[in-house]
Formats: sequence, C-alpha cells, structure tokens
Amino acid sequence: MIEFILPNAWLIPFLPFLGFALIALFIHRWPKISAGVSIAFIGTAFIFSLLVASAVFSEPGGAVYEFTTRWLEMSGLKVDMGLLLDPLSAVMLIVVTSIATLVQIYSIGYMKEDPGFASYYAYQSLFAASMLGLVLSNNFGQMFVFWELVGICSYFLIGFWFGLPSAKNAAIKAFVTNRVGDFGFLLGILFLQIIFGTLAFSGLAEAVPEYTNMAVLVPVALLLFLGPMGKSAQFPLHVWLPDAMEGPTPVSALIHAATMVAAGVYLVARAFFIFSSVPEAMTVIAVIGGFTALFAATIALVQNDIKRILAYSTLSQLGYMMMAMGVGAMTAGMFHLTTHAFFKSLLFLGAGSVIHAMAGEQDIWKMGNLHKKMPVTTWTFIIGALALAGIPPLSGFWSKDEILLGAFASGHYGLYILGAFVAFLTAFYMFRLIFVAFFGSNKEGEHAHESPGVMTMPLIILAVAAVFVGFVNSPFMHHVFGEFINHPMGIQPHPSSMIMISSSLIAVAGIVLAWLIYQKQAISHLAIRERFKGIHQLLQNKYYMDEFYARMGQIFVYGAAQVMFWFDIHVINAFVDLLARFTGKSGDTLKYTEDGQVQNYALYMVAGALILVVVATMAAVSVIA
Amino acid sequence: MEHLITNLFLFFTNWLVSLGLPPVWADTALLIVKWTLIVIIIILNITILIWLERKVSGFFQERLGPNRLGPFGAFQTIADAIKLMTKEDIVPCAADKLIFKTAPMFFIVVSVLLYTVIPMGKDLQVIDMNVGVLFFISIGSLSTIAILMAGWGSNNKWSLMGAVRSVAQMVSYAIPLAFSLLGVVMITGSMNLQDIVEAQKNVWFIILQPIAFITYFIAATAELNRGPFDMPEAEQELTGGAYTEYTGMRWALFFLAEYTNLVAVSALMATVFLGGWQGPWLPSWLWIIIKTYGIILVFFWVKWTFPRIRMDHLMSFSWKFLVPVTLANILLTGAGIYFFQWIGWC
Amino acid sequence: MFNISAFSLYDAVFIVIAGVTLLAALGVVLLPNIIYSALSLILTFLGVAAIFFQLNSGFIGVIQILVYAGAISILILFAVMLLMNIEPGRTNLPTTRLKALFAGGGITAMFLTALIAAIGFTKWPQLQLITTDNSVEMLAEAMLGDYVIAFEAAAILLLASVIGAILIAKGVQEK
Amino acid sequence: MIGLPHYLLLGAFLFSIGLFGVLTKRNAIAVLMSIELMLNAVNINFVAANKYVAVNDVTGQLLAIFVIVVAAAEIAVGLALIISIFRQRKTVELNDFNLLKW
Repeated sequence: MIEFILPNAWLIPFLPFLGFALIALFIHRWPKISAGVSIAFIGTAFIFSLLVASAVFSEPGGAVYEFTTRWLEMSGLKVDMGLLLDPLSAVMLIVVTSIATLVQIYSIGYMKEDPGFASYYAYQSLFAASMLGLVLSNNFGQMFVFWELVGICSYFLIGFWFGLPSAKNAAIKAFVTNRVGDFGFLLGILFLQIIFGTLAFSGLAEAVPEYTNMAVLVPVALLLFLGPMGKSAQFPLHVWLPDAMEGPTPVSALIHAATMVAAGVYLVARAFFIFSSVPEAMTVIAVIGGFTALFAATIALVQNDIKRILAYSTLSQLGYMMMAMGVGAMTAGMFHLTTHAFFKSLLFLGAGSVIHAMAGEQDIWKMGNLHKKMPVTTWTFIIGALALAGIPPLSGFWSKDEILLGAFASGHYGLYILGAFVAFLTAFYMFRLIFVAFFGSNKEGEHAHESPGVMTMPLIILAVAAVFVGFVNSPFMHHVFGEFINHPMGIQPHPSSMIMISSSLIAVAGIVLAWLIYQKQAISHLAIRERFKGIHQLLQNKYYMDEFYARMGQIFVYGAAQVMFWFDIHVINAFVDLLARFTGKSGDTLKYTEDGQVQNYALYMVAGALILVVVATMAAVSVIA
Repeated sequence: MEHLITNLFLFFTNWLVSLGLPPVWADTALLIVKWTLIVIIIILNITILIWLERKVSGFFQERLGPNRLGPFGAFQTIADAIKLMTKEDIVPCAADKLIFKTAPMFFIVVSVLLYTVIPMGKDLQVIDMNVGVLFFISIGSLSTIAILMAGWGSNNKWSLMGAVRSVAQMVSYAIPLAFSLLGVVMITGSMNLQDIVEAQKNVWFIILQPIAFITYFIAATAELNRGPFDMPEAEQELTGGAYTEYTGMRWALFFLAEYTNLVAVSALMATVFLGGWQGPWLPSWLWIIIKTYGIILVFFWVKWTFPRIRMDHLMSFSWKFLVPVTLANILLTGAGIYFFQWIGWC
Repeated sequence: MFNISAFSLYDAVFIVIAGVTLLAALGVVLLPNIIYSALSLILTFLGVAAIFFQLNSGFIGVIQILVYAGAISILILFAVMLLMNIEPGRTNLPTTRLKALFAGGGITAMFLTALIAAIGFTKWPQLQLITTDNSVEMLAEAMLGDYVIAFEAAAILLLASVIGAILIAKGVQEK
Repeated sequence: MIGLPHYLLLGAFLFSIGLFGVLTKRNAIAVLMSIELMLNAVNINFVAANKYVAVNDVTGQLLAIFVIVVAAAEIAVGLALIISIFRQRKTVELNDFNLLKW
C-alpha cells in the first residue's frame, strides 16, 4: 500500500477535487449524498496522508520523496510540476486532512438547515484539494497556482451567505487584501525565476545559499514574504481576517484558523532556506510577527463577539508563529502551527456549537450559564482554551514554550518579553470569554441545548488531540517532531525549565486575573473600562485600522486625483488639443485619398509591399554584384 | 482461395513487365484495372442490393416485394435498369444546365473514390494510405457539394430546399462521424486501415468502443440520408428533395451513388469495428463481404422500422447529443488508454 | 533545360494537376457567375490537395480536402445562395472603374514578375523530395510539443470566431 | 525534373491570380474566395519547402495547418460580416459599402 501511495500521492489533492467536480457537476441536487461523497473523499485522503506520513517518518531524520514530471516544454520555457513528500509536507498533510475531515463531519450538523448545503460541500472539497495541492507542491510556480485557488475558495466560503451585505463585503475585503500580498509574492517568484532559472524548491535550496548579492536577495525575500503576510494576516494586511468571520463557523475553523492562514507560515518554513540566508528579512519577519501577536492580543481583550475574539486570537497566534520563524526557531513555529491548528479549530467549532445553540447569537454578554446545558461543548472548549493559554501539559504549552525558548536562546530578549506578555494576554482574554459566556450569570443561556452528536463528536476528538498532540515535541518523547522538521540554519535550543515554569505561571496569572474580574467580580470590569476609557475605545475600534485605511485611501487617492486632474487639463489636454488640430488639418488635406473602397486600400498595401520587394531585391543584387 | 485475387494481380503486372513496360507504368495499369473491377463489382452488387432492400422491406411490411420477374423477382432490378436507361433525358429549361449535368457525375465519382482506402481483404486495397480513415471522412464530405449542385442546378424550390437540408444535416453529422472514429484511431495509434484491422486480431473494436460504434452508426445513417434521417428526400413533403428534377439515367446515377455510399460506409464500419477481413476458415475477401452485408441488413432494418424524424430534432440531436457523447467517448478512451498503460496491460 | 529523357510520370502528373489548378483558379476570378466561381474554387482546392498528395504530405492533403473542399466551400456556397438578389450571370463581374481594373492588373503583373524573377534568380541547391511520409506522428509531436501555445491559441481563435460568426450573422434582435 | 522551383512557381501564379481577384472583383464574396486562393498558394510554398529542404522537420506543414485554421476562422467571420452587411444594405457589392466614405 505504501509503495502504491508514494508515487501516487497526487491522489491526495485529486480526491477532494474529484469530490468537488462530482458535486458541482452531477450530484448537487442531493445534498446528503453530496456531503457523504465529500466526507468520504477527504477521509480517504486522510488515510492516504497517514500512509505517506508513515513512509516519510520511517527513516531517521525523515525520508524525502520528490516526483517531477514535465508539464509543458518548448524552446526557452520548461514548466515542471511535481510532488514533494518530506516531513514538513507530511505534517501539513495530516493537519489539513484530519481537521478538514472533522470540520466536514461537524458541518453536517451545523449547516443542516442551509439551502446551500451541497454547494457548501463543493467549496469545502475544492478548498481541501487546493490546500493539499499547495502543501504537496515542489516548486513555487505550482504553489502559487494553488495559493490563488485557496484564496478564491476562501472568497467563496467567506461570502457563502452572500445575501448578507456584510458577508459579501467581507469576502471582497479578504480577496482584495490578499491580492496586495499575492502581488508581491508573484513578483518575488518571478525574480527567483529570473535570477536562478528554476522555481523548484530543491534547485533553489542549492542555489540560494551560494548567491551573495544581498542587494538583490533582500528585496526578493521581502517580496516573497508579502505573500505570507497577506495569507497569514500579518500586521498591515491583517484587516481581512476578523471580517472573514462572516462566513459559516466551520469555515472559520478550517480555513481562518487551522489551514489556510497557516499556509503563510508553511511557506516561510518551506522557503526557510531563502529567508534564513537573509538576516534582514528574518528580522523583519520576527518584528512583524511579534508586533502582530501583541497588537491582535490587545484587541482581543475588549471584543464582545465570540468569533471575533477567536479571530484576533488567531491573528495573535499567527504572529507568534511568524515571530518563531523570524528568530530562526523554524521547528517551533511549525510545531505551534500544528498544535494551534487542533486547539484553535476546536475552539472555533465549540464557538460554532454555542452559536448554533443560541440560534445565531454571537455576543458573549448575551450568553451565560451555558455549562449546565452544554457540558460537552463547555468542557471541550475549556480544554481548547487551556491549550491556547499554554497550561502544561496541554499541547499549546509545549509549542508556545518552544517559541519563547527560541526567542530567548537566539538573544531576542525584547521579543521574549513581548511573547510572554502576549501569553498573559492570551490566557486572560480566553478565560474572560469562558467566564462570561459559559459561567456568566446571564439567563439567556438557559434556552440553549447541547448540539447533536455529529457536532460534538469532532469536538471530543479535537479535544483529545489538543491534549496530546503537544507531546510529540516534548522532552518526554525526546523532541521527535524536531528531529524530523528542522533546518540546518534554524535553531533548536535545549529546553530550559526556567522558561517553562515562568510561562506556565504567566498563563495561570492570566487565568486568575480573568477569574477575579469576570467570575468572582472582585474587580469590576465596568470600573476598569471607565478608568481607561480612551484605551478601551482605541482597542474596541481595533486601533482604528480600518478607518485609517479608508482615510489614507481617501487622502492619497483624492490627492493624487487632484494632481492628475491638473496635469490632465493643463498638459495632456493641451497636447491632445494640439494633436487634434494637427489631425484635423491633415485630415482636411488628405481625406480625398480615402474613398471608402476596400480594394483601393488593398491596392495601396500591395503597392507598398511591391516597392519593398523591389528595393530588397535591388539591395541583394547590389550586394552580390 | 485466400490469395486468389492478389495472385491474379501479380500475374497481370508480371505479364505487363515481361512485355517490356516499365514497372511504374505497369502499376498504373494495375490501378486502372483495379478501379474498373471496383466499378463493375459496385454495379453488380447494387443490383443485388436494390432487389434485397425491396424484398426485405416487403417482408418487414408483410408484403411479398417484387415477385414476378425471375425467381423471387430477382430480375426486377435489371428490368428497372433497362427502363431507366431508355427513358427520355429531361433537362428543365430553367435549370443551370452545366451544374445540373455535372452533379450526378461528381456524386458517383466521389462515391467510388471512397473505395480507395478500404481493405477488401488481406493485401487487397487500392492504395494503402497512412491517413486512410481521415481520407475516407474527407472524401465523404465532398458528396455534400454534389447534392448542393444538384439542388441549385435544378432551379426548383423543392430541390434547393432538399439540398440545403441535406447539406446542413451532413455537415452536422460529419462531426460526430469523425469523432467516433477517433476513439479507434487513438487505441490503434494509426490512421492506416490495415493497421486498424491488424489491431483487431484479438478483440474487435465494437467491444472496446461500443459507444463509438453506436454513434458512428447513427451519424452514418444521417450522412447517407437514409431513413429515419431521410428528411432531405422526404417524398411526402419535398417530392424527392434534390433529385426532384432528375429523370432517367441521371436519376439512376444518384440512386447508384447512394447505394455505393451505403456499401462503402458499411464496409468501413466492418473494417473499423468488426475486425475487417479477419475471420476463420473463409478467405479474407469473403469475410469482409459477409460482414458488410450484415451491416447493410441492419441499415435496412432501421430504415423500414423507424418513422422519419423532424428536421430541427435531427439537427439538435446531432449538436446537443451526439457531439457531446462522442467527445465524452474520446475523453473516456484517453483516460482508459492511460489507465491501461499505467497498470501495464498495453 | 527541358530534357525529354528525364521526363517521368511524376512530372506529367504534376503538370496536369498544376494546369487544372491554375485554370480553376483563373475560373474563380474570371467567371461572371459567382456560383461557377465557387465551384471552380472547389476544384482549385482539390487541385491543391492533389499537389499536397504529390508532395507526399497526405495528412495536409486530406486536411485540405476536409476543411477547404468539405467545409469552407460549403460555407461559401451557402453564403452565395443566401445573398443572391440579382440574376446569376451578373453576380461576379469585375469592377466598373477602369482605373482600378488597370491598376489591379498592373500591380498583379508587376508582383508576378517580381516573384518569378526572385524564384528564377535564386540558386537552388539540388534538393531531393523527401519521400517518406511519417509526418502524422511528427506533426502530432510538434503540435503538442514545441508549438503547443500556438496550438492552444489557434483553438481559442477558432472558438472565438465561431461565436463571433454566429453573433454577427444572427444580427441584433429588435425588441 | 520537377523540383522545388516549379512548386514555388505554381504558388506564385496562384497567389497572383488571387491578388488580381482581390483587387478587381466587385462582389465581396468573390474577394473572400480570392483571399482563399492566396492562402492556398502560401500553403503550397510551405509544404513544398518543407518537403524539399527539411529532412526531419515538419514545421512547414505545421504552418500550413495553422494557415488552414486561420483561414477557416477568417472565412466564417468574413461571411458573417458580409451577411450582416447584406441585411442592412441589400447588396454585396464592395462599391456600395461606402458608409465610411467622406
């Protein structure tokens, strides 16, 4: 079976694609069958991914299989396509297929009443296919194609309820914001092709470290990073992710928490050989990542919408991963990606379960006392939150700890402190959410009911994963994860108990503070809000980033339009007038040759050609003679 | 028996060369002899066929069919031929005379040309062309011009309408016709008809390409303007379509050409889908005749069983059903070939 | 130049085909009835196809018959029949403007002279006709290999022209 | 005896006949037909040159195929245009297509 699957790993993205095609073309009239087909195909892909992973991880250090075929060839251009199966892609395969499978199962319950049930599954399948294709790509060109496909699927799914103006606008916003990043990404890819003549990762991995012209490589690396910035929603391009929560909640769980937004991080890990040979780019990545982490965590403190809190939390965690990449802890970043995928999708699905139970209500202040009615959701949610907060021995603890350790060991003390502070904020806002929504005194939660088994089952599976996934890179298991997923240029420091203890304490402190404020009500959160009204306003409005963009757009576009208007009137228009006058005069004189007879024009044309022939012949004769 | 005809040909050329003729000229002479033979065979064959069709259709309709002249009415066709030959040759005064007179000749020439590439037995072929299938299709498409000439030259609105219908139908159905054969060509990897016959040594293409066989049969029925797709001639409404104004020998030429086309198409179908001249015990040239006659009988069966189809239904059936189906068949064939190569069966 | 002993069957066939082709082509241009022009255009197409067969490129020859003689000529005949509103014998007259007629004729004569001169003065190496015809496989290789972009572009061109032709010929639906 | 120059000469004659037709015919369809003649002449040159010069190359024949494709597209659109004009002006005489005349 393993011998079969390795050269046929293309089946992994192909199966969901087949599902998409089947649903979209033939069976969309039978929603239940559509869902079944979609789940069956992604489930098969999951099994195949496990087989691939078992083959890849069977050798120490991980085996690498690469399959390439020529897609098209002509003189001057050769385009390859291929599969790259190495530990990095194997891990991503498992993450993507497992979470996609669970989310699709979960969606049976969540989307039950939706009229677009079948097309929802078609989009889900297409998304899974593109994401898996992205993961398996062995060159930048192919990756870019799937990158864009993933983007378009995100657009479809965010705007799934396109009847709502907010969903429609959110979809457009996500797409447009991603375009900004993708444009830079594409430029970077083109530069790579021009400089190195190849886009294959293997070829570039050999060529890039030997290339010394930093004046070229730095901009190329930064351009490449623009892609992850857009897709992983890093600071200036982050604005789309919170709005993307307009989509169905399982979509948020799959795409905007676990997989697609992780594609940026995955790309940085995949192209680590490029970034790690450019220290300047590494610094930029680390700073942007760290800043995003802090920035988003602070916003998350004051949000009231359950999904938006999770969205900002996702932003913050993505920033964390980017920071890890930036400081060189590539292993830690990928590890955090993996664990985060599980507990964050768990949190989103839990939130979805709550929203489902509350008939669409998303404001945490209107919930409360949910733990009585929804025990499974509540406890799985708490497990996810604990994992996110970094409480040992849950998965988030191990990965977050590694990132902090990486920042500390590589000498980025500022980033270390920032990371620790963000960890504190994370624990705080997550438990603010839990205490308000699940244990709050509000009576609204009384009407809630536990979700059906098809929704709670994925929650339980994910909760188990959220507890145990972290162990793969813990000292108990001798850092198995890091043994496979690493890069010679990356750093892998030894674990330090000091950092472990301090980060756990920080997390506990956050939880305790949240408990004091929101459960015990020892400190009135309203009083705090009054005291720091300005800051609260600032955070509540997300640092006015959207308004800032709108304002900047207006200033620059309008200002530029003013300048151009003047230029147009006084320079171009004058020139055009001149041309027009000239044309008119010459037309007045020459119009008598244009008699509207096509054949006369043909005659002139042939006469011209004849003159050319005669002149050329005479020239040739004179040369010979 | 097997090499009877080839040996005769060989003897003929050797004799010519021994007379002192250059081999090239001898081959040319042989070519002329072959064509003459083909024309003779066609005429003989069609005499039989016309009798057969009348007899078969009679039985389908619980009649006796021709039964007066000769045993089972077998001489009826000959009597008809004599009648047609002695009839007055009428050319309508308003007709475009040159086109009117050329059309039947052009039609019959094109029909006879179809036999260039059909392998009528082992090593028995006028020209062994490496693009045989395509040649057959392209020559077949020329007969539209003859019908258009006939319709225009007659200067009669029924004729013109029949011709225009006929041409529209034939142009539309030429596409599924060609696409159906493409599946076979893809499997064989050659457009040479001998290669295609060789490739069916083990299994006939009717088994590998059942969809293509059916679509080809339908498209060929339409190409031949035969029932149930005989709208262009529809006697009841068009008084005979493009052939309305033709009488006597000219009309007989059209009739002859239609039957010539029928035999050619059936022979090609036998060659491409039914293993051609291959078969046990009997000599190869007999096998192809048997198979061809079998297919012709199916054509008769279809014609005398189904009612005529309306023109717009006919056109949309081609464009909206046959063309997509044949395209899907090509796709399927490609996927199948790839699959079998992948598992190593071919 | 003319050597009777070197004269072969091949040459005779060429001369016959070329003669028929040129006569038919002259017929296209000179016949006054456009139906006759169209029919002799078909004859020209068939003659050119025969030339291709003689050049051992059966595939191009067959394509020539299939596309030109089988399809394009039918289109032209249909169009001619649709657009006839005067008596047939006056449908394909040369232009009435003598100036244009003489200018066209003169330019054509000069062009032909230039071409003949160019062919005549070129020193042609002694080349042999390639008699093998494995061109179908090679054409397929070339078409789907080095020239695949051109092939795709041609496909798109055909699609666009089909749609365009249908839309243009259908005309605007007046509501 | 017959060689490449003869084929080229045939092409030249055919092209010139087509050119004459394009320049002097009145009927728009006749002009289109003359253009087809010119394209055929070009094809003869392509194929002949290919068959005489290039041993293991089919570029000439390939170009001929592309010419045929473009010719098919051209004739379809051209005839459609003529039909469209005919619908407006009730004529196919090129002399009467003078809407753009000054």
